[in-house]
Amino acid sequence: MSSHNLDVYMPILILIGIGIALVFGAILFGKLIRPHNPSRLKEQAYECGEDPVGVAWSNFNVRFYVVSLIFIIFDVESALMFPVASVFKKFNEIGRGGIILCTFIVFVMILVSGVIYCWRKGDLDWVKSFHLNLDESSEKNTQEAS
Amino acid sequence: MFDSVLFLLSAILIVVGSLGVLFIKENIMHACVALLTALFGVAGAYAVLGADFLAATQLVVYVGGVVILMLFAVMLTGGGAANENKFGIEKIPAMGNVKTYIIAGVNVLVISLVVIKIMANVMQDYKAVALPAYESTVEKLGTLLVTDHVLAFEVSSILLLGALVGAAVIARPIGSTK
Amino acid sequence: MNSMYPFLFLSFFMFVIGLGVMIARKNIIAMLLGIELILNASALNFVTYTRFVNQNLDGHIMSLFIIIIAAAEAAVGLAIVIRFFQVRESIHIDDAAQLQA
Amino acid sequence: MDYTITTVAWIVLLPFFAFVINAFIVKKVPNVAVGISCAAIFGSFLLSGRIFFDFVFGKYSADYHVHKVFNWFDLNGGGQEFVMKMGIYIDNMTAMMLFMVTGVAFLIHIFSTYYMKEDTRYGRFFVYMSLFTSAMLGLVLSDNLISFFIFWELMGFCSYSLIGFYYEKEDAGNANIKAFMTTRIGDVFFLLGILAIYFQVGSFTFVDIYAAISSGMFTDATVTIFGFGLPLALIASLAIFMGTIGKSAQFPLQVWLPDAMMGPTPCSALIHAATMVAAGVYLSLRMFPLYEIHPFMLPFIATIGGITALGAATIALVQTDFKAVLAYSTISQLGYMVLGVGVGAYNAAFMHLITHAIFKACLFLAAGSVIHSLHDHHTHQHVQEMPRMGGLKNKMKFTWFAMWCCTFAIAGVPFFSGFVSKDRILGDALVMAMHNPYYWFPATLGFIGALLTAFYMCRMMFLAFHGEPRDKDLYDHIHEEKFSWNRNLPLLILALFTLGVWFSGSLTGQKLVKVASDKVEWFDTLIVKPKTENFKNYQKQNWGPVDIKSTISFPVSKYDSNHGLSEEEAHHVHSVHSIGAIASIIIAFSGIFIAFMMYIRKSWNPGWWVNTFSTWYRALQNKYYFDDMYIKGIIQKGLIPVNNFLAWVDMGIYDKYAIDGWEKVNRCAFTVSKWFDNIFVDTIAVDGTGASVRAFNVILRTFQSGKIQFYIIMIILVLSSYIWSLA
Amino acid sequence: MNEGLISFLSQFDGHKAFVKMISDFAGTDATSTISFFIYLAACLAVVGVMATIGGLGTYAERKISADLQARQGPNRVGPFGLLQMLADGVKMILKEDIIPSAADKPMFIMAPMLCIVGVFGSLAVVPFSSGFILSDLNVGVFYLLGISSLVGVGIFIGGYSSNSKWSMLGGMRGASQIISYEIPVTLSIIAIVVLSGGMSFGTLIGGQGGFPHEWYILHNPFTFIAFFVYFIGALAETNRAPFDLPEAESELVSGYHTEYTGMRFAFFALAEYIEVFVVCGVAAALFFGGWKVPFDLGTGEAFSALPPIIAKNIGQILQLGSFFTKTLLLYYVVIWIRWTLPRLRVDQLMTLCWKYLTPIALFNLIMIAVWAYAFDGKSMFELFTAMGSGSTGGH
Repeated sequence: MSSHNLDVYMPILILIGIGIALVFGAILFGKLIRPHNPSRLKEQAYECGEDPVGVAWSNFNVRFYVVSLIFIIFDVESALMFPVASVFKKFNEIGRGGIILCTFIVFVMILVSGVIYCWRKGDLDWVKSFHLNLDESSEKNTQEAS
Repeated sequence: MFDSVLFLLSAILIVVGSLGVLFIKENIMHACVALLTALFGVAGAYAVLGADFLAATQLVVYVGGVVILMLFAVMLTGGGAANENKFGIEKIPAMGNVKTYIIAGVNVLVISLVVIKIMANVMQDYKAVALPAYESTVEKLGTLLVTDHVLAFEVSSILLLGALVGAAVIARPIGSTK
Repeated sequence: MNSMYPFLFLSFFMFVIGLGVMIARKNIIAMLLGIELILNASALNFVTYTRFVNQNLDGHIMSLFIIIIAAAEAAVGLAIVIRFFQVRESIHIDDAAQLQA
Repeated sequence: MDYTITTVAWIVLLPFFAFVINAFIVKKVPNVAVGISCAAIFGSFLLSGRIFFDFVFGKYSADYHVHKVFNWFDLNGGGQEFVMKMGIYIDNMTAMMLFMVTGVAFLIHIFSTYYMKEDTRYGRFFVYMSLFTSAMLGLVLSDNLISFFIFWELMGFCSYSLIGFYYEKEDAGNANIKAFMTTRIGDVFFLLGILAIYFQVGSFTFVDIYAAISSGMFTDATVTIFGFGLPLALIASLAIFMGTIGKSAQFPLQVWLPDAMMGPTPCSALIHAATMVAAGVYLSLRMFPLYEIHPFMLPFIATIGGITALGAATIALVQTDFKAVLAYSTISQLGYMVLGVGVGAYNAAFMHLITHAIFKACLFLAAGSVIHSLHDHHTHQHVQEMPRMGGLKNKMKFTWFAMWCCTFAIAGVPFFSGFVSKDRILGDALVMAMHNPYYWFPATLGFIGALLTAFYMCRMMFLAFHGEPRDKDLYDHIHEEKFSWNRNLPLLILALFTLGVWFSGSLTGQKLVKVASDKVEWFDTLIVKPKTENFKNYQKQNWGPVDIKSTISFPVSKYDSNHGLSEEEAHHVHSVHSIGAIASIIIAFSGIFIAFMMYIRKSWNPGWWVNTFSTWYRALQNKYYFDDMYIKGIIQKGLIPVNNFLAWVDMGIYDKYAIDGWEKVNRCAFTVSKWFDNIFVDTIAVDGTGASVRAFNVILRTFQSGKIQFYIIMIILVLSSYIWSLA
Repeated sequence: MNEGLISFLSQFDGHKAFVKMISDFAGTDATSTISFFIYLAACLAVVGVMATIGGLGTYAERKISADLQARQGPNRVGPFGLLQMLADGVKMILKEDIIPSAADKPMFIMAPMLCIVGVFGSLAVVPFSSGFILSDLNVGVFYLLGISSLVGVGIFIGGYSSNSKWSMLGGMRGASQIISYEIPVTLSIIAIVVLSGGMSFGTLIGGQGGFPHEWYILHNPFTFIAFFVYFIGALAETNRAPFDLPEAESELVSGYHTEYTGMRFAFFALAEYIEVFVVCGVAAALFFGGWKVPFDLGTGEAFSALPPIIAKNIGQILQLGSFFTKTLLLYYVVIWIRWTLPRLRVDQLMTLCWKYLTPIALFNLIMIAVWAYAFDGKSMFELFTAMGSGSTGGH
């Protein structure tokens, strides 16, 4: 058994090592020569000169999550599609391209239907809630008027 | 030799990361980063095992996908802030207390005994065989996915569809039930 | 690496830690992290056996699908957590002991 | 062409996919749904056309067939082997059926785009039609009884939906329930028959059944019912024939088919011609070798067929509803097919199935064309009653022409297809009668029925299209028929195929008599009874999991034109055929003549007949009181009294004596036990139990905590101990 | 299975002899050790070049923007202001390092490191030339997608850990933007993988030729669209204008690195500039023939008069020149776009990604698969030439 083939992972490790070393090294080196005069005002978070109110870690809009959700589904899908895509040419050359094409298209289409669902339901609209509030308030107004 | 180095690095990452997930109490964000470390280690272990495609998949799916999803979810559930909600309950719970850790330890001990008992048999039965050389698995995986495992391939897309639709429905903001 | 035991022990370690997280932690998201660890441990086990025992790629396929299922599980699980948080303003696991909001 | 399951299955799958897609999009875009349905059925038509021409003009002999199987599921385990195989079975009969079904269904689809255009549920109709056609095609392609039965039931469901298409009408709702329940009676027996065959053969596949028949597995087998040893072949074939009776509306389960015209007319065309009722006859043809085994079976089938043929024809005499006449004529013609099966005229029965499908489809579409034009402006409904028609010939030429072609075909006029097929059945019935005098009975019924058929069809034509318009107001509102592709083209194409030349293969007519007597046409060389001995080798053949090509080579066989007789006898037999043909011609023309005299010349007064045979007339108008009999007789006189009796037994005997009597005994025992009760039971047992339950409750309640992590711990502990015990 | 720098070097006799000598000397197989040192040297060289390019990027950006806006730009430090980047570097190092007191300190330190690691890790597979590619992994482009998504995590954590509202918003936006635009990018890359039949950059570039009509961008109409989808997505992934919402000055002060100062900020900036180079390089490799040189000059066979080692190296240099030319031209286009187009609104950003680019990319993917199936993977020009020769009966 030869482990030499694993050597190709070496540059990755080396580069990651260089990256880490660079970050720490530069900061350590800088420590020697740069000034260090902390004060309360400096260490405050920047909020246009005002004192920050509360912490920044508050609840965020859930649409960020929906976007990342669709993303992860596609990400996983791409993990499945990459090997199939890389044998596509080979299959095509031995004359079985039709089958792999059908498999591929069916696979994609099923996921496209999911995206279409999200699209139709408005999960992809960034300003949807705004519209909704508008609708609701206008409805309320008309009801009150009548 | 390099394979041992790679394995050791991965093992260290896995061990440190796993322990981090278990014991980092103050901030769930840090636990997520610890999980990221462990998953990186798993990718390295895959590389040592000759599963090049799986290693890359591990990176793409976990690093790019799951961890970011987790981070977003943490932010959406109040982030690291420790304040109380309207019921007077802690909004973000303590990450476990001594009692739970003791129970978990006992359970881990039990399951370890069981697993070690199984593994003892495996070790006795296992005969070392000649290991294959490292070679590309991508084409083989692709071929398997469209021949032997084509049903699983298609069904997995349906699974993903279900996950997408279900999660989108669940996570949809309250009040937008159009 | 010529032996499968290091990998098996590594996977076993991850599994046990994941189990511990599932039991000990009270934060639902932390429990999901534990589930990820458990799933990764099993996937690693599959790949180990593929390399050292049967040497066809079915184990890789299995691991691939485990990764997929882990991703889907994370997506849906976290969506449930977020919804739960919207309703109860808490992600403590013991607050989820009732079957009603 | 290399037939594999994947290539052939598209015939079924195209309409099925059309159904699936349309089911989702039909509400939004009905026109697209219609287009998809028509395109899908056209695709199926092309595919089956390929198969048809391959088989019919190809290199294959009559015995050639393609049989491909795959393992559907595999329940091997516990020492028992059960592998459910599915597959396709294509022989000449299948090929022709496929071509006929897809062709007719396609034309009906085209016509429906005209007929259903203004309907509110325009698109949904096509959804059902696609599923219906797909089910029929699946049934035709089935290689085993289980998938056959699945598609059979699927068709039952579709007919239910289509008959009840106008579910706002109460009649339609009743009619679809009636159709569904009536056919269900036959289906139950059919399923029992399938099981009976399976227990003897160990397989559902047709070729296995044929192989079992040829190896004599059915000859001496008996089945014990209530202590009587009955021959299995008789029981199985009777049960399976019950399926045909239900589906093909044979006596005595014919009652559903006339009501089935509650649905839209194109769907009636589909049910009456290509799909639903044809399936029953198709089943009989497929299982023909089984029917042959027991000597009782074929005469029985012939009798059922004959009775149905004549009975339905007589009822049709007095109907005034346009579609009702056609409905009864369908039952009558199905009776002829079953009669054909019963007299062993295998290929003639199949040919009549095909020809009837074509001309009946045409008739129903023409009826639809007529009814669609007759719009009553007062009630805003379409008119179906013949007394309000008359003289329509001038207004709708194309419909008139197509309908006459079909009338000639069904009446058995020479040069038309009905003559070729129906009269061959009658001829074979005569031949059988020569050998076995019993057959004179069904044969006679058949001939009288043929006379009546010619009469009532011409009566319908004369009443509707000729003479003076009887409802002037209605007549004036009819628009002049202009040629339109989706209204008239299907009619004309179908009318073209009512010519006998397509089936007899002779254009000149010099074989006019020989057509019915000599067996040289292409049809007969291709359609022969399945020779079960050919399938003997199948028994031991090892099928692979997927797609094993049939490796058995079949000898080229010629049609056995001599009925297995010697030359001398055969000559005699052929002369009988000629007699039959000539008799048929005479009968057909006399029927037409009588109708002509009654309704055109008005020389003979139909009223006289009505008055003279008033009892019969009322019987016919009430359809021989079959519906009444089923409702009043079986349900009211039979089931309800039985129910009442059981209720009486319950109330009068059990309640009165057993229960009330016990009450007295109990009262005595009560006083004794009360004392015992208070001391022992109450204090010790009940209170003690309560206390102990409460004590356990405290323990058990902790398990149902709702805390997930506790559950996880429990799962782990239990699982660990289980694995520990295994390892 | 995997090729790379070492397999290129091991063609030469000198390398083999050297390995043998060291092995004999050490008494063990020293191949891996030598490989390690070669890789270390090469990696340091690459990082050095990249850091320079990153620094020059800031300079080029200012100079080009000045040019576009008819200004002078930096012109004081050194000739044409070329040493401006050194001045910037010195300034960065000398700046005070401030960590806000409310910040999440370990995360605050870790965030720039994650960005740098993600970008440096992706350098391992960038194909500078047929020989000088650090490691031509057989899952190359897929690996690149995976490792570069660390940048997203870094940006998110940077935004989170600062505990400032600006940073938090910027980090959330940045992360969601990066992951959103990864979808069209990935789908476009899959489309190219379908055509070339492999994920390693060697295979991807090997399927193309030196001339424009042999490049994948002109392979068929759909790859032409795919390039633009990829390029727009890559711009958004690197947070470049017009997609620089995470650091939009006018609304978010400075986005996720509001609270970062000195070197820590410099690393974010460096990561961004190197990532732009990497995505441009990938675009050049996927769509513009990468290191391919016209007339196959890159293989060195044209110089067969020279000794093979020199001929090969001349070829390599030509290849390097080809790759860098294409990449830097794309780099220029990126800067050009930044100073030409206005910034998008956040809802327009998401709409562009999910409602335009993703459907287009999916459609492209399917159509390219159909094309590959229908025409046996032939390009348009091959089809035209086949049509021309088809009239004479050839096939």
